[in-house]
Amino acid sequence: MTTQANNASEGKILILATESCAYPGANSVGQAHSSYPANTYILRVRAPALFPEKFYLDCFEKGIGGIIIMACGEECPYEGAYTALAKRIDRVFQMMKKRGYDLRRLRLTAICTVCNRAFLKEITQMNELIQELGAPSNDIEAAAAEAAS
Amino acid sequence: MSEKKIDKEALKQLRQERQASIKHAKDTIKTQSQDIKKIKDQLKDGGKTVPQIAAAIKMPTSKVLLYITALRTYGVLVEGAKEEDYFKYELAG
Amino acid sequence: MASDNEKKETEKETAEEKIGVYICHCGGNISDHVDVQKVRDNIANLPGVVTAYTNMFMCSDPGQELIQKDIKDGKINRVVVASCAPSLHELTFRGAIKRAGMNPYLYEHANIREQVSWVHDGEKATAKATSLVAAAIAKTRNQEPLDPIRVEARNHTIVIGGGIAGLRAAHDLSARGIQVALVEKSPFLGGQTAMLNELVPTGEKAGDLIQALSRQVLDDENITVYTCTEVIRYEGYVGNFKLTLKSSPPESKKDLEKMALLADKNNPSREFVPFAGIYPARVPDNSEEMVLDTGAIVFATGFQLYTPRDGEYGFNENPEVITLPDLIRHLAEHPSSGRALEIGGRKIERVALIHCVGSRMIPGIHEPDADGNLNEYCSRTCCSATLQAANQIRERHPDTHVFEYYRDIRTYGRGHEEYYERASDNHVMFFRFEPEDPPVVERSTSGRHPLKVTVKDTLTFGEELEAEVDLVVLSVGMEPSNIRDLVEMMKLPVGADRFLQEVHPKLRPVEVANTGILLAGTCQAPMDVGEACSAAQAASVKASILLTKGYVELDPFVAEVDPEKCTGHGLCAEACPIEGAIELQEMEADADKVKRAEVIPALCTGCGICVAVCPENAIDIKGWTLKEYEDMVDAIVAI
Amino acid sequence: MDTDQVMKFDALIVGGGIGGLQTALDLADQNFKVAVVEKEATIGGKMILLSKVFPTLDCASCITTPKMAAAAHHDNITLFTYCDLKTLDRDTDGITAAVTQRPRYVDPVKCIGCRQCEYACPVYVSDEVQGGFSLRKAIYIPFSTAIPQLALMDVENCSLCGKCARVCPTEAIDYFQQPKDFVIQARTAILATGFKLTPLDQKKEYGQGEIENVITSLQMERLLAPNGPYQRVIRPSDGKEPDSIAYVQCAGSRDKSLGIPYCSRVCCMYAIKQAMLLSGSLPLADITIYYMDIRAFGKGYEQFFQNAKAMGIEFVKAKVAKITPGENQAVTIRYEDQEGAGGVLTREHDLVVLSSGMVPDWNPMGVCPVSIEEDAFIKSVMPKIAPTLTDLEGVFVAGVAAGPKDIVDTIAEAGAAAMEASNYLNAQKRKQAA
Repeated sequence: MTTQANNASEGKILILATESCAYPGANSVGQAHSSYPANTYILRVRAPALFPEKFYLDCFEKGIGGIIIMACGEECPYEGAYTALAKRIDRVFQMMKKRGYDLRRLRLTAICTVCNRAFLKEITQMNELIQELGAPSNDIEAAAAEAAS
Repeated sequence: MSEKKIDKEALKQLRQERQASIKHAKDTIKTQSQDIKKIKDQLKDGGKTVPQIAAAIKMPTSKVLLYITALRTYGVLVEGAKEEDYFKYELAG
Repeated sequence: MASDNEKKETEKETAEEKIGVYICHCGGNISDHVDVQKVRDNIANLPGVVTAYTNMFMCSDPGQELIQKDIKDGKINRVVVASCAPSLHELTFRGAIKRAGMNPYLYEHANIREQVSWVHDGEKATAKATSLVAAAIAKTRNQEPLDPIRVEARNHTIVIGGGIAGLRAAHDLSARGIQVALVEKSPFLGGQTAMLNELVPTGEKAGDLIQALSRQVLDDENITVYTCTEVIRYEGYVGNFKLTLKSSPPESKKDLEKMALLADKNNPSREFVPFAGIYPARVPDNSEEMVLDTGAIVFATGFQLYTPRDGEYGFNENPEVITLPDLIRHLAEHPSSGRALEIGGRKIERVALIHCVGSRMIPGIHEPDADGNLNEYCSRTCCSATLQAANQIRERHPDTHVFEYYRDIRTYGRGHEEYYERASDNHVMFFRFEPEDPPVVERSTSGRHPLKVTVKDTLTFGEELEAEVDLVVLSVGMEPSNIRDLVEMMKLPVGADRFLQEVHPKLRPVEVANTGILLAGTCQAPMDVGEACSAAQAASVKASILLTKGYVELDPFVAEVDPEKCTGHGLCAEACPIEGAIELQEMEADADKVKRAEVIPALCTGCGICVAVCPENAIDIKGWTLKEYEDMVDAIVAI
Repeated sequence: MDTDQVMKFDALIVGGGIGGLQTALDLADQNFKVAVVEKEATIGGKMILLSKVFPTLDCASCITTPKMAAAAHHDNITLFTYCDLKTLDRDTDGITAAVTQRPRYVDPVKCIGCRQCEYACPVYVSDEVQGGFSLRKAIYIPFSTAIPQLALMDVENCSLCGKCARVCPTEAIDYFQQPKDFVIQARTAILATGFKLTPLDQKKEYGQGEIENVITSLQMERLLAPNGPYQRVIRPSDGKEPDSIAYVQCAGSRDKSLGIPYCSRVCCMYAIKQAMLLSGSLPLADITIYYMDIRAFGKGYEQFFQNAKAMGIEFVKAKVAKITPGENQAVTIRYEDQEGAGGVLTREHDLVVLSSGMVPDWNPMGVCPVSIEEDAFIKSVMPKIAPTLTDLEGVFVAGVAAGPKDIVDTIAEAGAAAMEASNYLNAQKRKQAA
């Protein structure tokens, strides 16, 4: 792994947005021509319950600075998927803690099709956070340093 | 070319037909741009609440709020901090 | 299913990816903020990309023709379009690709308008657009052609429950050309509606409606009616359910009581018998089982009445305390016109009607039943029914005074408010109580009337009012029928109110999560006759949609197991929220018997929970694979 | 007659609100060809303008947009928006409807919905979609989730300055567009014409719509919607965040003085819902509901009502006698208390919402020979066992067109109408075959 690759992407935010709620929500922000940081990459997903714990950790390892899961919440059209997701994210948090990642890099939130303000708020907060924290590899180094001291 | 010419002729005729509503619209534009300018001028030095603007330019508060709402929709103004029970509005950008 | 030859052909076609990328200006909407030419140049040399264009309007005919020409020329076998939100034109481009003879799922849409040019500007916008297009390219690289899943569907529906909703559904489905089996537990058709007399607000006789609908059902050669029959086994999935039915002689006390009503009738068959229903066939002498194959199942299992607890408003402790259905039946069977109402030779000069008995119960105030259930819901029909009874008494028996004890009068329906007004005109006296201070029914000591009702009346500002009465009538609410066995068997979702629970009250109001099972009427919630018929028709139309084509077409986006990778952990089956959608099956592998996960596509909803838990990465959702997402992330990180 | 202007379908649906769309989808999914005629410039009806819906509190737009999109993309559904139904009649051949499409002054084929014209237009006009609380332009797209995403011009307010035509990237502006008449022939029709709010300009006691900060429930829906005019709840007279909000129930329902004696069925629930949403967004505000009877009769509704009570929303059983302007733009309510100590009392609120009822949005008189009831809604001839049957054979009714009802009941009835219509079509097919 080269540090260069990390630097290039330290400021990138990955957004997993559900097809039925959050993805159209992001489009609604576009229709309102509201501006937000451009380091945000929205992937359309059917249900974020699809991703295993490893997927999130890999993303951080690849240098993604923050991940926001924008789900439908209790309105999830897939039975049981939201509960499964919430449980999985708890486990991801545990694993992140173990590796030394700052837990705030991962957010699970519910965004509806016209929740423009909530969408912008989530992005702004995450962006501020990752600007402050820098690349995720920093967390590990910091955690290692702390452990050593 | 010739098509454009016809267009112009036709447009002229249409203007004639819609004389009344066009005049009304033009008057509206004039009043609105004056009103909007007054409001925007008030915000040059920072955000203000609706009653503050209304008092300064002697316009009913409901009318000020209506303009402000529209200007927010089209990205000219943004909502700022809250002062007591009211929000301040600021110029965008 | 594609033959092997065809399959090879497709494999060859898609083996080496040749990606065409089409970037839209959107007439300046995109190109004013994104340097589309630069995006094109940035991605033109990415692996797999063979052509990359920009175009003023990709969605226009010339734009679409650009793609179609490249497909027809054999230049490309994958398509990426970068333009507006996929909700606007994903289907447009899929259609164009399909018309050009290519599989429409070898396509990915990059949203560079709503999520780029309309929210960002300049170099940043161009860089982000590049990343998103690169991610789309990365995704298409591993895409496989997909086909909608087709499940053969039997043109047959089983309707469970022979009440008004079941009859309605059976009739509608048959009229639509679908074979129907109507399964009713009791010996009668008509259900709870048969226990009513005149219906609010039309005054129609419930019996006439049941008779009319039953005639149509019984005369219909496409409908088979099974009375005294229950469903005892269930298997299969939408289009291909298999239900085992068991018919047996009636045993329940209620059924036997109703049977007794037939005794006085000469030829009761197919004629409405008040307070019993329609008796379409002789009861069986022995138990018998049979198996029916069906495409869909309509639940019309209805409701049962709330039975007041012993002592609740004096019920079961005083013979003068009865329920509203008892009163309705009495009024129907004794159309006398005496100046005062008489019951069992007893003159009723004053009657108290108490609303909300077994409805709108509040935890902490009301007592749950033996199973811990509390009916917190409103039963919807009792207010109007109570007012109707009150009016009937007042108009027929002017010497009988009526007192109503209520919380809120809910005459919401068309033509119902009139009953409330008429009751006022008829001098019905109203008392309003709070749930924490309900009326108290006691024996009276005065000797003039047997009972005494005391209430803290909020209409007179909380004054305690006493009324001596000859009769207390309890407006009992609805409870779901006891169908615990069916719920268990079919793993049906049940709400906190114990009624069957739809997927979503507005998006899919008559469907449950199990595709092919539909809800009709009061098995779902309290309803009146009109509402139950509406619901039954709504359920029927969903069954028609499923069955009239002869097959059910489902999204191709379902889980698929790679049997080479699967080692039979079974974690997927444990995690799957849908019963039977993914299960371990025994199969032969290298002459050994092994267990491997297998998906029933018709049951899978494609949520992907199984994907996440498979330790071997042996499962994927077709069209949305984990690898595709990983590749997209790599593309985003790289550029 | 120009044959190009006659279009044939299996079913014609009048009204593209949630009821009409559900009927359209249920028919189209059975392979029937369906035309939907909608008078507004977008489908979605009233529901798309709501904030959240009871009792699930999910976002109205999130429930409506998928159905709108499904109808718009369906191969068997053709949408005719911005169209007036001139006549609808039936004879032995079936249904014939004369329709006029009003001009948008925008070419629907060329317009890509980019809104550049809207930004360029210099005239501001009251925006009805936002309850009159904001201004739109003289050329505009009704709202971000409108379908179709096409601009339309309001020539009454247009100065013909030409700015829109200059910025349009597709040359879609057509100042000369004319109304277009055409004929739809179908074998069956479903009326799903919906409702409008009970008019309050006759109600002197409630200020006839003249008192600032007395708004209708649909206006409150917009204040609560995430894409509403202010994107928060402030009062329209001056932008103050209200400390005290009141609901006046049965404002225009159960009121003989207005000629509307019936219950509108939805007002109790939407008032409770709005009250709950308000107490979420304005946790310090006092919320009062003045009511006669709370009619929470649907599935899960009573529990919803009890939750609202537990949240501290105040329910006052009272008849509101008079609403008048108060001090500092507040509103004074005089009411006859029917509980507690009783008597006539007075209270002030920052914002008052009238829980307006429903009246039909369409009168068939002179357009279609279908009967209405005394309540002016379309007559259902078999309200118990076939609620969607009208007295005109082959013509069915769904949703609020046949009397007030909530979204859940509307959607169920839409399915019922689709069932009746499909069986009618089926029977006709058989007859033809025989």
